[in-house]
Amino acid sequence: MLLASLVLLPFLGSVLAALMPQDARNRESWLAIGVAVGGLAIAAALFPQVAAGEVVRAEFAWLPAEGLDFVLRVDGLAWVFSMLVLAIGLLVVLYARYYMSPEDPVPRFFAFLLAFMGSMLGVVLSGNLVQLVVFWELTSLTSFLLIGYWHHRADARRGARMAFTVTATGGLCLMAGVLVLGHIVGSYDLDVVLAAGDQIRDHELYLPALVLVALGALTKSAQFPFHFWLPHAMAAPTPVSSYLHSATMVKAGVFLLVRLWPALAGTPEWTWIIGGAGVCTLLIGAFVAIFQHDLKGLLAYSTISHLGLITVLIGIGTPLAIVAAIFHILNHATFKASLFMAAGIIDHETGTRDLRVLRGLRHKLPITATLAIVASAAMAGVPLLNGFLSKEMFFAETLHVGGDRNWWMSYAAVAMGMFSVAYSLRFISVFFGTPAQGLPRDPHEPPRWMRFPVELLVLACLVVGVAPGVSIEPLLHLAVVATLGEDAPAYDLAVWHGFNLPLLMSVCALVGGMLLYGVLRRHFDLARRERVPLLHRLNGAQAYETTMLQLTRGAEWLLRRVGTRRLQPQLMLMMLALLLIPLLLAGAPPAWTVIPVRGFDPIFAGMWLIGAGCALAAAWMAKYHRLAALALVGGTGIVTAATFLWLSAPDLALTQLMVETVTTVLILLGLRWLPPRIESIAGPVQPPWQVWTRRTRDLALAVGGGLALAALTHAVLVHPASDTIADFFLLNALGGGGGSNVVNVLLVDFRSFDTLGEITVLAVVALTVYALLRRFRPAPESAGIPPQQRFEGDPASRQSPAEQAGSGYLLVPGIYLRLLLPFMGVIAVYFFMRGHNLPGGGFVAGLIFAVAILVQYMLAGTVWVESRLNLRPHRWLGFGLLLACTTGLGAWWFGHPFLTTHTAHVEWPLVGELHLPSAFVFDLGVFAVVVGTTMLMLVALAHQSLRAHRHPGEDLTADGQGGAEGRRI
Amino acid sequence: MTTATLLSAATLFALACVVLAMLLCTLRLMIGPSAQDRVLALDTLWMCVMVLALLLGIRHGSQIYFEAALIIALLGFVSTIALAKFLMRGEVIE
Amino acid sequence: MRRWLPSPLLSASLLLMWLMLNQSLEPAHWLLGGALGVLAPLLSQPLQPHGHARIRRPLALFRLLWMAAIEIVRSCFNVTQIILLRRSADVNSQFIRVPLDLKSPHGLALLSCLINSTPGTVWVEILPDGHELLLHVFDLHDEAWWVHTIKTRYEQPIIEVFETPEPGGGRT
Amino acid sequence: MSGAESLPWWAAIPVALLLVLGGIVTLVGTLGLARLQSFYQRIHGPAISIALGAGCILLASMLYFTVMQSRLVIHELLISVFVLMTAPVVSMLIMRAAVYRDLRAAREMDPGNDAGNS
Amino acid sequence: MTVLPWLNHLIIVPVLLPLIVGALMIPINQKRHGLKFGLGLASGMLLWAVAVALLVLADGGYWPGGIGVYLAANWAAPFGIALVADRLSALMLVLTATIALAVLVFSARRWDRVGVSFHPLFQFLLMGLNGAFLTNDLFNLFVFFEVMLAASYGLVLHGYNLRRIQAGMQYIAVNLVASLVFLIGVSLIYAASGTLNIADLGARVALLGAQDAWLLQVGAAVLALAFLTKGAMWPLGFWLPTTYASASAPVGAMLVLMTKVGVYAVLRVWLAVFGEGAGAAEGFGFAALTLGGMATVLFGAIGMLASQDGGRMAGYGAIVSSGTLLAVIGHSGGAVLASGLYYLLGSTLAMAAFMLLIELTERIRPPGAALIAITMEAFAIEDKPEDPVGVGIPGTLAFLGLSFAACALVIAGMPPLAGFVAKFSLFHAMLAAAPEGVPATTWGLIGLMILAGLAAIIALMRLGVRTFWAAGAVTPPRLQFSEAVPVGALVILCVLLTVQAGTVFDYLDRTTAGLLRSGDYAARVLGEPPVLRAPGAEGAR
Amino acid sequence: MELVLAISVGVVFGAGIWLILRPRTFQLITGLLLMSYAVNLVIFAMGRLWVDKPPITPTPAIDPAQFADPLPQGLVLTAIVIGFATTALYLVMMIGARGLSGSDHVDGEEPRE
Ligand code: NA
Ligand code: NA
Repeated sequence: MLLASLVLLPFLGSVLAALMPQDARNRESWLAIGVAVGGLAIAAALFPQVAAGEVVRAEFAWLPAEGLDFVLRVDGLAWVFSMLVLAIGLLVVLYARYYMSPEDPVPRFFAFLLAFMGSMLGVVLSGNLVQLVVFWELTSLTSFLLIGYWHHRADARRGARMAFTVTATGGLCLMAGVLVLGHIVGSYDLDVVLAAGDQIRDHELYLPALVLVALGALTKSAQFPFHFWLPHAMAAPTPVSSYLHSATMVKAGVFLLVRLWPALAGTPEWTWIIGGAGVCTLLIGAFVAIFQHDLKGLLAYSTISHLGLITVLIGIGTPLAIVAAIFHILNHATFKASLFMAAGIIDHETGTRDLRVLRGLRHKLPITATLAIVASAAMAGVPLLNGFLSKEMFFAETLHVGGDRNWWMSYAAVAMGMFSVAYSLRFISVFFGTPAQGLPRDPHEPPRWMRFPVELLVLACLVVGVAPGVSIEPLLHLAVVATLGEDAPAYDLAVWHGFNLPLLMSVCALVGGMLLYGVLRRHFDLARRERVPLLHRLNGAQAYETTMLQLTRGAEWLLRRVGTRRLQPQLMLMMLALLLIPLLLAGAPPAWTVIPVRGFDPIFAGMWLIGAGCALAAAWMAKYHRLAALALVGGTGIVTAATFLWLSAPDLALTQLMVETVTTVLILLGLRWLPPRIESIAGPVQPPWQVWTRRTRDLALAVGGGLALAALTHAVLVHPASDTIADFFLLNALGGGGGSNVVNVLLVDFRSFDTLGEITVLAVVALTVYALLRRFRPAPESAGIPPQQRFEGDPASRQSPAEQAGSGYLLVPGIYLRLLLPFMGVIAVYFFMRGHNLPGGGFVAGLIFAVAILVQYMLAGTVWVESRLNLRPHRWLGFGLLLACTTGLGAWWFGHPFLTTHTAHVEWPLVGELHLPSAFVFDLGVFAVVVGTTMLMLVALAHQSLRAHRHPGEDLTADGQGGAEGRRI
Repeated sequence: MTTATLLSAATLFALACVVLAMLLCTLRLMIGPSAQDRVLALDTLWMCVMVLALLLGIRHGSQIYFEAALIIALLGFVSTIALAKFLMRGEVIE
Repeated sequence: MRRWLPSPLLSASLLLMWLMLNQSLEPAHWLLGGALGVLAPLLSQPLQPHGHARIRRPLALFRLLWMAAIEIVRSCFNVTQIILLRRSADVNSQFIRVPLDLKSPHGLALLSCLINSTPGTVWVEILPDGHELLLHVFDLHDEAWWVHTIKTRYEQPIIEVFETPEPGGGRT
Repeated sequence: MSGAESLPWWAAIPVALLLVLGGIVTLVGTLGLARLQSFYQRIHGPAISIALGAGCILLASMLYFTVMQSRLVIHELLISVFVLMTAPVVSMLIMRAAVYRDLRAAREMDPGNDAGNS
Repeated sequence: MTVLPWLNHLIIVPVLLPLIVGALMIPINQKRHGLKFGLGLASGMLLWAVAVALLVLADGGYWPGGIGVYLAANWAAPFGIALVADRLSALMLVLTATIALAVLVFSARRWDRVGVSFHPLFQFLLMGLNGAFLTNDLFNLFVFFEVMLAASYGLVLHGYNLRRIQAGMQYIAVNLVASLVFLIGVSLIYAASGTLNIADLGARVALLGAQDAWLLQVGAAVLALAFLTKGAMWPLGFWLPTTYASASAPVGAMLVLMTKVGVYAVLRVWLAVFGEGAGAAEGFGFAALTLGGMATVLFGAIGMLASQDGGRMAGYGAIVSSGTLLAVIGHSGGAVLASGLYYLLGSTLAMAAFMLLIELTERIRPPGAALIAITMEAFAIEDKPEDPVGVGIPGTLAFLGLSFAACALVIAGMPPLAGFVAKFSLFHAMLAAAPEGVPATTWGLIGLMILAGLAAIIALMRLGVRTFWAAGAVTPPRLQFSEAVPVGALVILCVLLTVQAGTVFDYLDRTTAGLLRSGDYAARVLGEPPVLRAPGAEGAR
Repeated sequence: MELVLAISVGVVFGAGIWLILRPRTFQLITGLLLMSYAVNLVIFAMGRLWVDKPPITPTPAIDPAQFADPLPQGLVLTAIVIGFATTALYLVMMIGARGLSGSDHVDGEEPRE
């Protein structure tokens, strides 16, 4: 629990910090300090156990199925690192209190900073690799948020994105690596993995695992070639740079390598990959650092270089090298954090970080200058400071690389040492010389407590440098033992080891560095150079930006090729898939059993000659001759209806005939608003060959699709039918469903649930059509009164629709159409009543009824009909649906499932016994919905005409429907 | 020759005539040339199908086909007058 | 009576239709058909501005229908002959105008039915100025003969059937 | 031809004749539709199909079923009535549409000429 | 059994309740938004309660095997239509009801007034979704698909502007054609097997002759085309980004759910029919699903990278998630199903929240400004460094930012939220499923999913940075409480899903175990007896 | 008969495919209509073809082999009605799009070069 609270505490603090007001700078800092101190106290409390060599574990069940628990685990290494995180965190928080401007919105800053602290502790304390990845990515995320803290600045946004992209990508690689490791070992538990080193190294997946883990670590620790994000991360506020980007987060990568050293190290691959990256990084970082003009930029490259140094040590992989690596991690954290803070103070006090401007600051900032110079000396590896010790260990280790005769590693190390002396000199050059004039601000020593963290850290550098045995040795020992276990070597942290090769290398580096700096300053115009010599082409940041841009561009390019936003290709692909996929998957058909089938009926064939001919002609004409196409489609429709009739499906024939009628009227109502296509103006926009290619392709697809469906249909038709559920319906319709028309019983009883859904579809579509038409804007060309009605030669052009029907040309037809209305109504009732036993039913009846009303609309116009008949389609719809539902729900009363039919038997005088099945009432609901739907859609469409008639030639785009909207339809 | 063969032959003949008639209608439907020609052809097609339904009824001695003919007789004209009205007035419901 | 049964003839037709459709004379069908015969005209009443036809002289109507039926069959054969035997260009198809005295809409409707059912003639419309019927004749020999035939054989009897007591009756 | 064997000759012969006649007339009507030259001629073709062709078949149907089922089957009369009521409406509307479409087309071709009702 | 236990009636309530409430709303005057909203909300809450109750019943052993069967119209399966509530369908119902509630509350402020009929259409959409999740009959599935689609057509066009209409034309046309394809598939399956009931189909498939088996496979492949068009598998899902980008926010959130219906249908049908015991047909098409799913993931990832606006990005995100699910279903035919379902839960919740969120964030700044901002950043055009003082973030913006980040994390599969857990457990399960030698497709799929996550990170970060961090004065958007609560709730659910991953996985493991026993499933569905009539009530049957 | 119907279904479906691949909305809706016919016939054909055996059972005790398969008929009925509704919807949307965009292209705008 104690362990859990160590990780939880910062997150809790983060939430609290986020909730504070904008200007609560002091309270925020106190909170953060409290969190850090609390964390330190907890860590301290754990010390006795850890010091005793115990591994403290805390487990919480999370995903037991995947063998994944939330495990916190402290050993020496983890403890040392958490102390580092907490202690530097404490100092940084204190520093930040003074660094942040009073206008800065601090809650966000401290919330993110504390969340980072928690994440970092999580990384360090994870006892489970997956959990480690989780916290790992959390550090990337919080780092992203902190770098982007001043997000109104473009460099901050860029830096944040760059850092996040690189480190999060690395994190993904790490996740993959962890998965592979877990797969090899069979567990993600750190202890298990660490114990399975040999198994891992012998596994065929070792190299992928190593590469993936290395990618995670190297990106995080800003190793070549992923180092470029770190300088750009300097857009963050300085406390962030000093905490995340020098002392802790960037150390997560090397921490991971150290952590996994027992599991992964000890192979040539390890040395080459890790060590190789480290060497490149250390040289490049150090060299480039010399030529920076920005204080923080210089420190960033120097950090890269030092991280490279640590990586090299880990890559060398000998136990002593690991000792040196851990040691240098700690040392670097102290001097680099203090240097960043010093740089922050300079920036804060002078308003600039430009090395070309800053001079002579020791006069105005004497204490800061002293501190910074000492810290720089530590960075340069000057004896009696901590940097010297670990660097000398490094030199010593490089000598072992590649045996006795291979010296290149040592040369590289010395070169790096020279460079670091040079950039350290460059850094401290701001304190010397004549004081600069015209700085943005007049510098003063910072507040006492802002400087305090620097002082403390510099003091640590000194203490460790002078008396390593007393100060750092116990800590280091803890970490080393935890990492190396039985392999832990004997080592000596003395300041003086006598005259030996490493010492010579140190001296070379110091002297050579000073010379190099002098030469560069005098002869190479160091202060004015715009570009880094030799390496300026190696611009990772530019490469990153280009990659990102290319990625987007490339994705767009690719998307245009593998995707489309147009409809036609999509439909084409669907049809192509329909044609190919089944064949590809199911393969060629097996030998087909054919039953003797009915012979060729020339009359039936003649009928389909018509149907098919109409379909083809419709396809030919649909572009310019819409009315012709509509009539031709009607031809196919009526042949289809006749086919249904012929082939024993009278219900279908009736429905098809009625639907055909209603569809024709509907499309005509729509065509009114679709201006005609005229051949001459619709010329081809594409070159003809393209048109022809497309047409050929489409034609091939059409022929292929048609053939495929024909073949399938034929295959089924000549194939003996399997044992179907249909027999049940035929046998039970009359006995169980109470009707002899099995199709109708199917619709209102056996599968009434389908019908319920179907009438819902009708209602939904009607509502949608109505809603669309409420906002309908006609095409300008069709908005006015149709030319036919403006034709002066037609007497009807001077009459209202009602007049045309009352006395005009529709008078005589009107007599018939009006006389037919009651007949149609009765026929509708007839079809409704007989439906259960003979062809008919609610659908057909509803359609007949709707068409009967529609004829009246056609005859006398909307206004006339609606002034006499208040048909409220919405109510029909609602009523029908509710009636169907209620009928179904009635079964609940009897304890039966929804839609179970019941029949009431009523004895009537004179008439005899009447059977009233509930299915009949259900069908009535169907009837009402069909009427409501048809009326709502067609009438709403017809209402559009009123607008044109109300305002001839003007106000055509006005919203709403004028008078029609007011009238309930 | 029985009555059955006689009637069967007569029905078949009538059916053939009706289907031929439908073919002719379709021809007119396709070639037009004017829209009213097509409307007329479509209407005649409907009427032919009505006759076809009646003939099928006689052929199979079944009453099941009657309703289809009834529906066409009573409501088959609706789409035709809608088309005609569209041609004449530019809209179906004014 | 008028209120509940606006047109007994229509109601009777509906009942008859119901019985024919159901092919049954059971009491239940009489009841239901009767109810529909009453209900349907009532419900459709608002949409019947011209009311329902009153047949004043049923006998004259039957005579007229019989005569028309013969005429229809005769014309059928005429037209058949023309279609089968004559070249299209030789057929003298013409529009003619027939001045009408008939005013009753129901009468006009009946006239239109007779004319249109008779192959060879198609009713176009009644021209509003002058109340002339515009007619298309498939094969016109003599316009005057046509006008005369229509006026005497069709219009006169129809006027008898519908308009004898008060001319223009039947309109609401 | 289920049950047609039971049909007596006195009924079968008129039914067959009516069927043949009806078929022929229907065909001839549509032949007119197909082969006549102008629309105004073509519209007369289907009239015989509807009047005589359908009529003959309806009669045949009535006769056939009445004899077959030994009861009066005359509900085909309904079809005749409905056809008689709807066919005039159809031809009137199609004809009028054609006339005014042609008139309008003529006016557009030659705006100066105020063509009357042909 | 003469009376159905009343708890069994709960199975049909998720279909009936929205239907009745929707039908009640139809005649209500357009202007009475409050009443309709109240009705809709009540329905939504009740629906949620019923869905949870079904989940408890299914999981609590109330029904044998955790499978509740409801015979609509009291006809035994396969003759009548059977509704089946098992753990999976109950889970989907809960998910639907949850998102629906959030969306309803979200739309209360503004969206339900943009056009007419929002509320009834929404209820019908719920009916269609719930019906599709519950039904066990292929044709009934078609009907519910149509109910759902018809309502979605209306909702996609809701708010009627050119963009929506253009998107709607594409969406509707594609789906109409897909519906026709669906029908062809169903009819072929019926021709081959003589049944429409999915459980019955599973029971019959092994007994079919070679020819019928072939026909069934062709039919199933055709059917899958329809499902996969709705599930947006590449190359059938191009309609999706356009539709998402133009639909109104609440509709977009519901669309997220609808994509999952296609995937659900594939899962249901395939596991029942081509799972264990399918004889020669066993495993039919699974490999194609994997390949298609992988292509879809790749396509979605490319699309996310190429997208500039949130809606489109969300669309491609949905494609990625769809593709992942399909690949997973196909990949091991069930071994990694629990993880797949967990992924489905997480990604659906996050994506729904994201769709709602986009609409809110778009109020921050006009889209035009964003385009300029991105070019400037791409070409590293620095605006002049300003004073290093931060910009205060008011509460609403902080809320939006946090929610955005949470959604982005889940969608990209980044730690620590549900997306990562899902992805990790998927990987783990896939690797664990192949103890000796992991096949190349598995590595390919894992790599692809990681790449897709990366693409999502890059794209979402770009969008987030542009939305929340771009230069210029940030105007805190006007945010209604009723708009924030649903987004927050969905995000919190994602967090809960992560924290309670163990519990959720327990449930999902039971779900998967049930799904893989297709024989038990068939036995339960086909064995459910209809309710017998009481001896006195004669003649009804 | 079977062959005729199969070929016809193929032709109508093919014509439908051709039309739905065309660029104009009216072509698309015409194609959808044609395809629906073909698909309805396919569903119908799955019950095999029966002449004069409508599934109308006069008595409870019947031989099911003497009647056409009612199930496909029920399905087609539903499909017809749903098809009608969706056609209406597409139609209204199509004229709406024409009004808003000024184009009758299926994408709601003329393709850009
Ligand atoms: Na149905
Ligand atoms: Na799993």
